[in-house]
Amino acid sequence: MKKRLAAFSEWADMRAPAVFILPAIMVILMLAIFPLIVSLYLSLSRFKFIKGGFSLKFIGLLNYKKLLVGSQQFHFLGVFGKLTVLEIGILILAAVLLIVWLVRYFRSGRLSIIGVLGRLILTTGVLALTWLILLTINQNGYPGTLVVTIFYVVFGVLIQFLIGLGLALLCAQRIPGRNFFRLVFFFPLMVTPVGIAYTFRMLVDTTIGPFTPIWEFFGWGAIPWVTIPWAARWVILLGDTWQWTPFMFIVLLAALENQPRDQVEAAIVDGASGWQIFRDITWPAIIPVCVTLILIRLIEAFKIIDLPNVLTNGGPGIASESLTLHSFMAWRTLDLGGSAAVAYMLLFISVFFAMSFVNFASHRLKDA
Amino acid sequence: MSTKRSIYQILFEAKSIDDVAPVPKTLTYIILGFWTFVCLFPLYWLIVTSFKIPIQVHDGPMYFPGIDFKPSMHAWYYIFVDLGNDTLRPYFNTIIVSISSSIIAVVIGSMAGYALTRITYQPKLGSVLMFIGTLVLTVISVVWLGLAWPIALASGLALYVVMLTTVGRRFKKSLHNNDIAFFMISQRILPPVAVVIPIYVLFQRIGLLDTHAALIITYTAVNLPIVVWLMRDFFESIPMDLEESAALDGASRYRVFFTIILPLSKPGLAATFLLVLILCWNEYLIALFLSTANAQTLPLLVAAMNATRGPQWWYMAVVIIIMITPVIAITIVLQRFITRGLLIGAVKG
Amino acid sequence: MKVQLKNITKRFGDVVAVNQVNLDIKEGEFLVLLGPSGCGKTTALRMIAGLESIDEGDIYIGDKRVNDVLPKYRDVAMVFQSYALYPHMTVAANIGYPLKLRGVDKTERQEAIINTARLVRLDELLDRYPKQLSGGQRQRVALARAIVRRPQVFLMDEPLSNLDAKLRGKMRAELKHLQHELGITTIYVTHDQIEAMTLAQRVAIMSQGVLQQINTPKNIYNDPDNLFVAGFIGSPTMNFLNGELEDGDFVMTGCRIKKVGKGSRENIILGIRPEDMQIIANGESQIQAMLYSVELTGDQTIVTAKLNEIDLTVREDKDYSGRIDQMVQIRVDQSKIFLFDAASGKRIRYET
Amino acid sequence: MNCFKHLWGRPITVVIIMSLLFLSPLLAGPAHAGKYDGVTINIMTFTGPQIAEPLQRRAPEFKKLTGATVNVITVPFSDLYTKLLTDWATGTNSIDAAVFAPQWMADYVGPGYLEDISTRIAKDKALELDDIGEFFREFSMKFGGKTYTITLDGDFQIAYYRSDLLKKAGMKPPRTWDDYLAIAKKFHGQDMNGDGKPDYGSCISKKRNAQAFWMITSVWGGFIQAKGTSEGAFFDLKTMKPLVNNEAFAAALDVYVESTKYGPPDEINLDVGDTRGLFTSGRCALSVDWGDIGTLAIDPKTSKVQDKVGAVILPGSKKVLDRATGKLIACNSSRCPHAVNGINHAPFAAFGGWSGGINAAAKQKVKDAAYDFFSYMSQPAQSNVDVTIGITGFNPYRISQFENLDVWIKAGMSRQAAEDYLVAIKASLNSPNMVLDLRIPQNQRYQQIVLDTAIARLLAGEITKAQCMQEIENGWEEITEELGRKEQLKAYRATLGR
Repeated sequence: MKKRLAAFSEWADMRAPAVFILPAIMVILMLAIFPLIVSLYLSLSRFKFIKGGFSLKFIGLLNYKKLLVGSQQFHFLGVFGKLTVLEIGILILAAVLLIVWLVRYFRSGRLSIIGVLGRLILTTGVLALTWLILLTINQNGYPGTLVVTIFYVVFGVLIQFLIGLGLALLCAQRIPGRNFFRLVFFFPLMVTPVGIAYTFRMLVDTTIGPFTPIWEFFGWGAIPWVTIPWAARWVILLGDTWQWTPFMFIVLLAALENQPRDQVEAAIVDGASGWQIFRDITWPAIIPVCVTLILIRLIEAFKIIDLPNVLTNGGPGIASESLTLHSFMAWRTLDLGGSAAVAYMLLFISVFFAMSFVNFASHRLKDA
Repeated sequence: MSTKRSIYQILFEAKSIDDVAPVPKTLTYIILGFWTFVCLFPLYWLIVTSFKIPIQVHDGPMYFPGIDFKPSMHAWYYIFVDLGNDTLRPYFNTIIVSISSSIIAVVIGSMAGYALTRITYQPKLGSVLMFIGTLVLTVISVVWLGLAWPIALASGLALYVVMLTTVGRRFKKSLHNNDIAFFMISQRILPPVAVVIPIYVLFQRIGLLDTHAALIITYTAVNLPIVVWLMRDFFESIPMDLEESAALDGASRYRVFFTIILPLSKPGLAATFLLVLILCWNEYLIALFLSTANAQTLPLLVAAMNATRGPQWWYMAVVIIIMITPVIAITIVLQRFITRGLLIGAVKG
Repeated sequence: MKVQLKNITKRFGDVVAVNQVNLDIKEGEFLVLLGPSGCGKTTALRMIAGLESIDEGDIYIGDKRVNDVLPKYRDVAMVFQSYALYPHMTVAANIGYPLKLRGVDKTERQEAIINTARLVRLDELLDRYPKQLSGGQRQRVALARAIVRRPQVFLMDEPLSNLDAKLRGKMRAELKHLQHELGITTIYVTHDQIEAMTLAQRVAIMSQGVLQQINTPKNIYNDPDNLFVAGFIGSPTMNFLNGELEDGDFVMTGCRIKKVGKGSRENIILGIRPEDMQIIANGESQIQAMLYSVELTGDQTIVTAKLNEIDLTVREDKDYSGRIDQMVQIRVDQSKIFLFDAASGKRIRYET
Repeated sequence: MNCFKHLWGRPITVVIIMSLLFLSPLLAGPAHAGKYDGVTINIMTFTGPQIAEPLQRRAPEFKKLTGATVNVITVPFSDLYTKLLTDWATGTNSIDAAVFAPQWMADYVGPGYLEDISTRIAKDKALELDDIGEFFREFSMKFGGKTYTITLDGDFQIAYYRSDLLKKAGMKPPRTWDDYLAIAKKFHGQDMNGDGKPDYGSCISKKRNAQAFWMITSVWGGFIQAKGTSEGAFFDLKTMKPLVNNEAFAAALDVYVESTKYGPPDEINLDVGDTRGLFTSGRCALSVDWGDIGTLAIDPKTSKVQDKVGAVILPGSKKVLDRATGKLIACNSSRCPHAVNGINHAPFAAFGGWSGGINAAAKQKVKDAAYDFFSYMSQPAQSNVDVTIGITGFNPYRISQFENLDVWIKAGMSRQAAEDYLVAIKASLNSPNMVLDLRIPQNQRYQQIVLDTAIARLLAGEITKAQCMQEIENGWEEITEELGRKEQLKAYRATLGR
């Protein structure tokens, strides 16, 4: 018996590599890969309830076609305006810059298939997006959920990062009470996003919100922010920033505090000012953390839904609707195919952004 | 080198290294104070709102209970007494679901993370692709051809095993640990709406809808990538010698992992656990899909306070307050862990 | 530039890291702050650099009181134990950084970098990054970065402690030469007495935040002020015997050494260096002890003998041979004996 | 399937036992000998207090009477429709009955999820079916001629006004939409609640993805439907062409857009909860809403305008759509047979009132119990109390409820207010020209996506009136084509009793 047990334990030990990793792989396969494949199929079909169940009719790329060129184009891509001279100029400038960047890469001689392919995709993607953004945010155009989502992601992440960094730098000073600030600044992350959305809905309301009297005191009156597309988008960003700045803050603060103290002191003795220390010593030291941090936030930011859903329901019109919300609304009316198609487009876009960012950042990192 | 300081220096330069100069100090406190206000005001407003009766909310803002309005406990009474069990049940659900799924995710995730740092895997690219192909085929045969799913699954598995033992041997190109890690992490990119419908169908088929189990499993899957990501780097920072000496003493890999590695990574585990706990605690969309009544969690209760009459601000405020209180309490206790654990993941990730 | 510390004190909470230390460092002097780890020497150095504030007392660099002067106005350069190189800058950029901060223009800077690099023999490595360098090379970069701007004072915090023994010896020589060449006041912190003895013009020994003695290496060795200094300096360490003084003779059980002092006194510690004792075959000996071990280190033999459970270390020449567990006679060179008060640890001196 | 049951049997048992243990305090109660001892009915509705509150309150009473345990499960309003559909369509069937909007019947009845209760209702004396308003009896509860639901709540929209203000100004309550706009314009910017700050002329909930698409339908009803409920207000009855690209619809849009000028600055982000709050706190002169404001206005906890609220049937129009030409023409006796003083009113049964329906796949005993519970809820003894309580969200739908003033006075209304309120309801409820909500399959997509989005974009100024109408027409046509024009037309006609 004992021998058998020993044999078994030896056998088990041999299998350890599989045992360690299989649970994770299985869970992910079952709840990520499998659903993903089903969703792909869903996005290629039309969903319908029939007697006693439902039916899926394969319709090919029709759902995507609808988004890109069909009746949902205004919703997904937006309404196209006419490019002004200035905007054409910007577009050409962007194209030239990208081409220069490409040419430089080709000249560098470090070519690889993936590198070339990746850069070509990046270039086309960036150009297409620039063109789309210019086309839809100009006077006659109107941005769709794609552009709005990109706006949330880019500006949200940027603003949250900058505020987070600023606060972290301030809190890294030797000042009394910094532990208090650290704790308080962490609070917003604790609140459920739905709760945040409703809380902000209450706060920014022009009739019941606490700030209206203050605006009125200054003579600005109640600002009907919700009727102004850009105001609505910024208000949503405000909520997003409130929630996610703490995350940036806490990680950046940890990074700052973890930075080798010697290097900073060496710079101090050498006569560097606070700003010089930050620019020359601290910033290069925390770049890797920043890259990872921004990447994490980038990925999460694309999923923004609760805020636009609750704050404005995507309004005015479709001005503040995000891609996830777009997909969610389609789902709610049981347009499952359409919903899955939007979700898949979102997946492509976030992968594209994440990859481009990683490419771009790793380039920078290697240089350093 | 003059000891006499100019006005500029007096205002903007600290006297000594431990000091902060008056102007930057004032500015720092103004900014930090402002952000404290920004962080706390919404919470304050929630608390104030929870003591208002409807008319006091709709009648324009009132700021100070007892001063510009008479506080009322009606919302608290409604949530705790009138709703009673309908509040407590989601509360218990949330506790059960988030704690168990966090624990499972941390255990499974750290096992995988550990394996990825210490064991070299070289799955053949071909067999992986083949597996996905078989999976696609299986799904198609179920969804499209209407094959019963146990049959499809079994035959798919059989087909894969057969193919692996025959064609599988020829594959050359293999994947590495980093590929596997990246694969796991990339799952985080998936927008929940893209996968939640199939997951719903999946749990419906195995009869787990509206159970804690469904939510626990799903949250585990959603949060695994984060755990793998954070813990992998934590394990990397543990010196190899410890494990090697234990292995020489005759400990199995399991024993090494559970008795040496895990105890050593306590701060990382704590931080990861907390982060995952917070994410589970606050998750809305998946809970919405997978739970009906029994397994309903707190975020749903928050959303539920938006009735056809519009948001019941006062009730909502109460629910949000009782929802964040325990999390904030835990955070206050373990905040230092969070900072450290997060950092190690982020710095090396 | 001379540096003066007047009664400086530094507290970290309840712990007094530096306690009423007075130091007078002359222009161009190479002063070593020596002490075991945690004795406050690094804190004292950081206070001179301005990296720690001063709780009490004053520090003067030149004639200026610098208590309230920020590091950047003190014109000191510091070499850290970890070197504190900037990992994202090349060697050249690292060396040139202090100049860049001072707004030195590019060509001038370049010239200074090259000159300094040549001085520390780094001119081949200017384009490398710190992580591509060996320990000794990194150390030289740190040195070069300190040298490049010709500060008034050098501050060095155990700069050699991360190097292996051989390299340390080499770098020691280079450092000493360099300092001599540049003639810049240097304060050097170390816990290694050999470094201290070889480098310093004067050594200041600290223990538990208190300055124990400051003098030339030779005087410190030959004329320690107290028990701590006596025990800390010298390798193998000084032998200590607890006993009392009876009419000028040192007495303890199993041992009597005549005419070491004057008068009678209890609680005395007698100190004698290993090289000032000798094992003799016959003749007059003061101590009888049991031979415990014999270690040949090459050019000498370290002999340990036991006297009432006290280890006595004697340095013999390399030809010494003796049997373990054998009783030996030890003769003490009476003129090299130090007497200390056991309670205060103070040296008991007699006018001769 | 069997093999999987075997496989999963054990964990499921464990889970069930665990959850039973967990729920045991909820389930335990004193035992009664009753018809339905041991029967548990899972009824789903949206989270209260509205609608759910009376169900929860009456459940113990019902248990005492019959022994059946009623388990009220609530989900957020916006998810109720999909939740029910997915539960029933995927065969989960964890929900035995539901209180939902009869509008969704089209999607529930078609695949056969809902139990036909025609025979039960015919035998049910206690329900006093004849007392229920004709519209509900004949249209709301029925689909394709068969009865599927029991109405628990009377939903149609009426217009509210501040009676004190109008009396002071010597104005009459609005009869046409032009009157409505005129009154709104007059009072907009005046202080109406005595706090010294300007208030608003008209508060209509116009938030997107909420309930705004019912509001616009309320406006256009009077312009488009004139010949009685069965004429329909959404599609042409022959071709299934949307009735949205014509002069009448344009006129309705004009009213809707102009009313925004006299509303709160963020009106397009206000849900009905917000507009109700504003109205009952005295900050609006006019509002269009369901019956809720009437009961809310008498509740001192929510209201500052007790006894200052009047209600009228939805304003109408003197000109209506000529379906042949798409032009607006003046009312005459043939085009507007139900007009009052030349004004065509078409009250809109938006939503249709919360109704109880039963899952066809539930166990027989459970179905019986569920039917009895809904019947119990709807019987006058219970209903007459519930409709007067603001928090229930139940609005009157029985003839006896607006004829018996005492109920309302007892509930706290003044006689005058009760009369005003009930007159409006009576007029609407008795109107043969009630507009029936859209009930064809996937009506959610027609209304919540296409209509709602287009109206929201119009209000936001993203598109012009013409573009808006075109967008609705195209969107509706696309869905109709996708689902099959013939099927949709058939379904549409069926809902209108044709």
